[in-house]
Amino acid sequence: MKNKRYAIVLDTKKCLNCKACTVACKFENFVPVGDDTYRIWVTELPLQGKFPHLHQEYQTSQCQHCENAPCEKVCPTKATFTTPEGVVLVDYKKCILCKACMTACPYDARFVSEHHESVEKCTFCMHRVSEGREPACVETCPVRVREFGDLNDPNSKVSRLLSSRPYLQLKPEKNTRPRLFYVL
Amino acid sequence: MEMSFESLKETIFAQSRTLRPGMQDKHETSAWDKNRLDVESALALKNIFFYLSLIFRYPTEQIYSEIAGHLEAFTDFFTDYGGAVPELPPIDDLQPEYISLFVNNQGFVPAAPYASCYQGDGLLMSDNFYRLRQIIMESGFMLDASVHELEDHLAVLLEFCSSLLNTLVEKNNSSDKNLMACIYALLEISYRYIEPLVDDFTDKINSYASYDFYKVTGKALKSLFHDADPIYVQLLGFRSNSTNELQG
Amino acid sequence: MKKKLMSRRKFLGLSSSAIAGALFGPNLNMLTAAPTDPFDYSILPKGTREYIASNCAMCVNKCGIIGEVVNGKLHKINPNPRHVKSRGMLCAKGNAGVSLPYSPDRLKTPLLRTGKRGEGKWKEISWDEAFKYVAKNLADLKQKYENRSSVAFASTEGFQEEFYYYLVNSFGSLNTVRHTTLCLSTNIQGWSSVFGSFPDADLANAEYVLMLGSDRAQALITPDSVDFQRYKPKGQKLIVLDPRFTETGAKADRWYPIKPRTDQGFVLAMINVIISENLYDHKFVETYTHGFEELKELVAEYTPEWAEKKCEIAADEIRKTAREFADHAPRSVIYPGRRSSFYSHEVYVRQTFAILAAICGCWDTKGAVVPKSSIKLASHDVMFPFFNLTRDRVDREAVNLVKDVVPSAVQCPMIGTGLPDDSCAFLSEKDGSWITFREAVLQDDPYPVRGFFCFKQNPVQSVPNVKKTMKMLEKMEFICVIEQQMSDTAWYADIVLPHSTYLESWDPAHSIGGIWPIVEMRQPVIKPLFDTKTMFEISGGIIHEMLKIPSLWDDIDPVDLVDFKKNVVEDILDKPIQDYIKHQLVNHPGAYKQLLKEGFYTVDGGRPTYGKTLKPGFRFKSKTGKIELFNERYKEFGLFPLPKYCEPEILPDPGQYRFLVGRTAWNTHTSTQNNPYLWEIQKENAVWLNTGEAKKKGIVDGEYVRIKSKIGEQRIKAYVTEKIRPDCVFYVNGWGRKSPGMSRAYKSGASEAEIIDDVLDTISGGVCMHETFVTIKKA
Amino acid sequence: MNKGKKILTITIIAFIIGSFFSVVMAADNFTNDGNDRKGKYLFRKNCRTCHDGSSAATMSPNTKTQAQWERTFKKYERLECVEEWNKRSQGELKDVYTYLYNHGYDSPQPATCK
Repeated sequence: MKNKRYAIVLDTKKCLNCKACTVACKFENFVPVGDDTYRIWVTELPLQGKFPHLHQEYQTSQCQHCENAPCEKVCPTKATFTTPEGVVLVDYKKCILCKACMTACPYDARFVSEHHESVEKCTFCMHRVSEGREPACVETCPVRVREFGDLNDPNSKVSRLLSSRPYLQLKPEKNTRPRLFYVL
Repeated sequence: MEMSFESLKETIFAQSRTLRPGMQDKHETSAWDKNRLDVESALALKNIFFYLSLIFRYPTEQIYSEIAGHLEAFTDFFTDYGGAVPELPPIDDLQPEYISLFVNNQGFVPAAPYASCYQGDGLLMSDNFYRLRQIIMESGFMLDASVHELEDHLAVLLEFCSSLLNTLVEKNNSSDKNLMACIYALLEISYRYIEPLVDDFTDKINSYASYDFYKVTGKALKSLFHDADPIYVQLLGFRSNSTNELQG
Repeated sequence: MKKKLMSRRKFLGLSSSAIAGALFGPNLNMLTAAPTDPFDYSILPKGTREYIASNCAMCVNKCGIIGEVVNGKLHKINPNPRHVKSRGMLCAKGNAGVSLPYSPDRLKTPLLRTGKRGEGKWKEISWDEAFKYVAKNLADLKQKYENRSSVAFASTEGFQEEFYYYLVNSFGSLNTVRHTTLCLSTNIQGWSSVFGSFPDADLANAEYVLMLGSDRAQALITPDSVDFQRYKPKGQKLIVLDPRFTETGAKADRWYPIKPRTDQGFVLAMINVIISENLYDHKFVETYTHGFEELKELVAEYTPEWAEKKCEIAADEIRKTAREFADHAPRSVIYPGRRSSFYSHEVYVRQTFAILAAICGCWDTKGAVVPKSSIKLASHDVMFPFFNLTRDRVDREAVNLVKDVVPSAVQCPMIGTGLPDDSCAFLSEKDGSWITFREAVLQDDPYPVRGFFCFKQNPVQSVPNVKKTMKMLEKMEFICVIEQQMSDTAWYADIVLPHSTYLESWDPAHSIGGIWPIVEMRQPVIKPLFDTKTMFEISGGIIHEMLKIPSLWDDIDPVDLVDFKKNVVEDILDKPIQDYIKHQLVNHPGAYKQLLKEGFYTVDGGRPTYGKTLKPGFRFKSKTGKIELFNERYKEFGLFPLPKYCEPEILPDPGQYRFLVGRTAWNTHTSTQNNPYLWEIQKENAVWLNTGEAKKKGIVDGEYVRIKSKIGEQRIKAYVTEKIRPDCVFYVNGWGRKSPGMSRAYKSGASEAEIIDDVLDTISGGVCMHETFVTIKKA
Repeated sequence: MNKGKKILTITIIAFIIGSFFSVVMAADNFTNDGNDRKGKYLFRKNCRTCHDGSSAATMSPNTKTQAQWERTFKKYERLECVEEWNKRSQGELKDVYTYLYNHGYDSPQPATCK
């Protein structure tokens, strides 16, 4: 059997800016309250146009689970590693809080966690996924901005979305090859 | 091999945040020589803990009269640690004062008397709560059914410490194997539950209190726990790496 | 250093304190010896993880939740993926519900006021003392005023509210006042005037959605907030009319920044186009409606060109919208929404919406506006005694009150006497009307009201014109508040009774009507943390104490008292609440088990049923039994029977802005601002001000401004934006709190109750929150 | 002047006239100005005991339209349960009528009798 290749596909055009995902993530993953502690976030992109012809979008973002992960490369203790499914994780016990990874990350997706006494970030909720449950942010979203699944399975929702719709990835110039895909 | 006080503390802080597996058996009884217990001091501290426990409970008439009746006996303690002898306001003033500081104020509670609120996200029953419950139960105690409180309420913690000291004294002459467990519990409660609370807690009392009573008693509580190392070293007769403290 | 430590530790030597200890009194221990056999390990973590189904109560939606309880502590609230109403979603508030039971700020024990009102001096009392105290005060008020309605009972919707009414009915007051007139009473009245009921919108199947006055992306309503985006790929078109460019507007195919208070004009012009271009559903109009000719005549003058002048939306756009709406019919929705406490002619606005749906046949069919269905539960058919000393509601008995206190409500020149000026024409008996109720109490007209109960409502913050609410509270001789937290209102109470959170209590089964009707119930997800009770237990406790006071039962038939004790007290309140729930479900075998497992129950897989009102022989709840485009009852009451356009009655002075209020998806009214996880998202509110206007006034984004109405003044941060029309300003509700204790919301931002004028819709009794004008200047 | 109020006045006059005749006309004309609350109590106490679906059809104010209630009360002598009706005074019947009429199916406040 083939390896799984996990990914998240986002249809941010649907996003209501309701922030359900960010709160769900905090409780699920013991992310403390605080403006600097978050694994995922929702940004109001700049308002376009002049009254009354306006346009606005909201963009959810997080760790991009890069196939070519800069954070992993700079980690002196190999605390950051990639699973066979392509999920970039941190071994909290190995982290020495040097923050090199935080500097290296082009997506500002890492923070220092008091709870784990480590630098941490999105894990794709692997503890849930291993039990057959969806990541907390995927599950709680009213409009299902995110879909999570296996790129190696042509019938998975993520594969079908990517084969049927154009998409872009964040900061392609960094050559990070993210596992997050934003469909248009 | 006898453990130093510092390494004992380290062991306690290295404990997992969650439940401890069958704690009694794991403790090395050789870590401490029970003959070194300063019984008189232990009794004194036991009483101070209990008295402070009474102070940080809601002052019902019964509690109030206990507080009032024994205040004089603790003059030295409060003078040394609180900087003054607390002036006890009339019960009709103390009750609202207690509620407005520790139970409910307009929409919030200024100085929540729960250890959990000083850890993690500031909410009740945070990570270490169940560990506390286990420590209490394994020490042979539980909350009385009539008490609608959480185990990490400061008053409960202080009473528990008082009871642990009592056990140490009472069983000192027996060959009870659990004495070391008692010491572990005492130190863990002191250092992992009460001590992290005292600074914030007293700061908040100071900004919201209308009377001096809880300011002074709060300061005494804070100073006492800041002074915990030498007190425990002396009282329990530990070997300490810090000679300065040993002579205390 | 060494010396100091030595001296400070002198207590360790033989000291007086060592002796003192022996003298501590008996029975002082909070801890007791844990029994060794049998040892109750249930309070210790089981080392397991449990998933317990229930329903959310962070707002009114009651979405399906599954509490994830790890080692006895609620770790997370997950959405219930199978829930037919919430469609497996849970919003930020629902997720943040985890912190509700664990908030150190929550009420923990009954508190009795000892100082002056609002001074903040309390003492703890036991529940027994509390019940006695409440019962005695009820008896005293009843004796003193010889009128049971001298005690008023405020509440808001929720599963436990039905037990509050056990208390109300056992005492016999008719003065109940609910949240409805602060929220959607105009909406219910307007739609019902046409269809006889207040419907839902089938946004999951609609092809064309016209949304006016609703921000469904932020003011979340399930399933609507889910459906209007999740099902959009099917080709649904969304047209949003709002003076603000909201998150909903950002999702729209077209957003029209309509001039506030002119929505009716836009829709009237649509009706004009649809009738004049013969685009309406002839068969539907003929079969089901009454008064089409009169309507046709009325709308003849309301051309798109006419409306353009009112709404400031181009006539062509109105025409286009009308044609599209008719083109997609019956899968076109003019969205009823929820809160409609906007303008004094709001009932007519909503009547107009309903008429548009009616003439296009967009009713009770897939993708249209559909009447609510509901699953019938067995009710406890209990008899309460008939009390002789009960007078009619104050807001009904009071005469000419409305004219005296809210004169602006009647100055609607185009309608003439289209709005009543003596009282509310269609006051809902149970809901009452907050504004008239408060006026009547303030004026002692027609009789004094001196007792006030408040269950989970916060009128100090939620009813416009807070000064009057405070005066009303001052008049009270007794105030009892039943709450989870020390709300602004609780702070002024004489006694505060702590209510358990929704995660700790059993709540009765509740039938929730809608296109996808369900039954819900709550079971405890975790054990209660403190000495709190539910309304079921509180009502039972108070009623038991009431029964000990003979004077409370001297104006009834003694036989009734015997029946009451047996049927209400013994058979219901003294029994476990589970018995009550099982009785509710007696006609639905398996429902109780299903509710324990899933938190909700449906019949027929929860599939919608369309068309039951279109079957031959169905009679609409109207005078004629038909869908009334021309309302016969309004005619009978002297109201205008057709939705004649109502010009703004009060116009802003130069330099004034119309004030608008609304919500975000991160807070529920006034109840959640102190939640750390929600506070983190929004730390204060800000007033939206159009960029051009801000420039004129030299106000820059982020600076503090003063916003002033004739009622009051607030200080608030400016949000300078293109997203709002130049003639109005806006901020979200729930901020600028009176409580220093709402530590996070206190003096952060501005309160709307401090500046909104108390204007009344006199048909439904609803408040009108968008009839206030304000000025803004740099702070 | 408000039209609603004018109508109210007319109703009151109508009622005064009505009550003159009521002595003679007995049960023929009920008006809806009795005690609504008392009516609910009497209805639930006396009528609902049978009309709860057990021995007679379930009945609530919203079971009938206002016109139907009017007719029912006009011709209650023909009903099976007329004996029960006769046990009640005219005043009590008026209270019940007021309650049922005011909350009829097509009334402004249709109600079940819960």
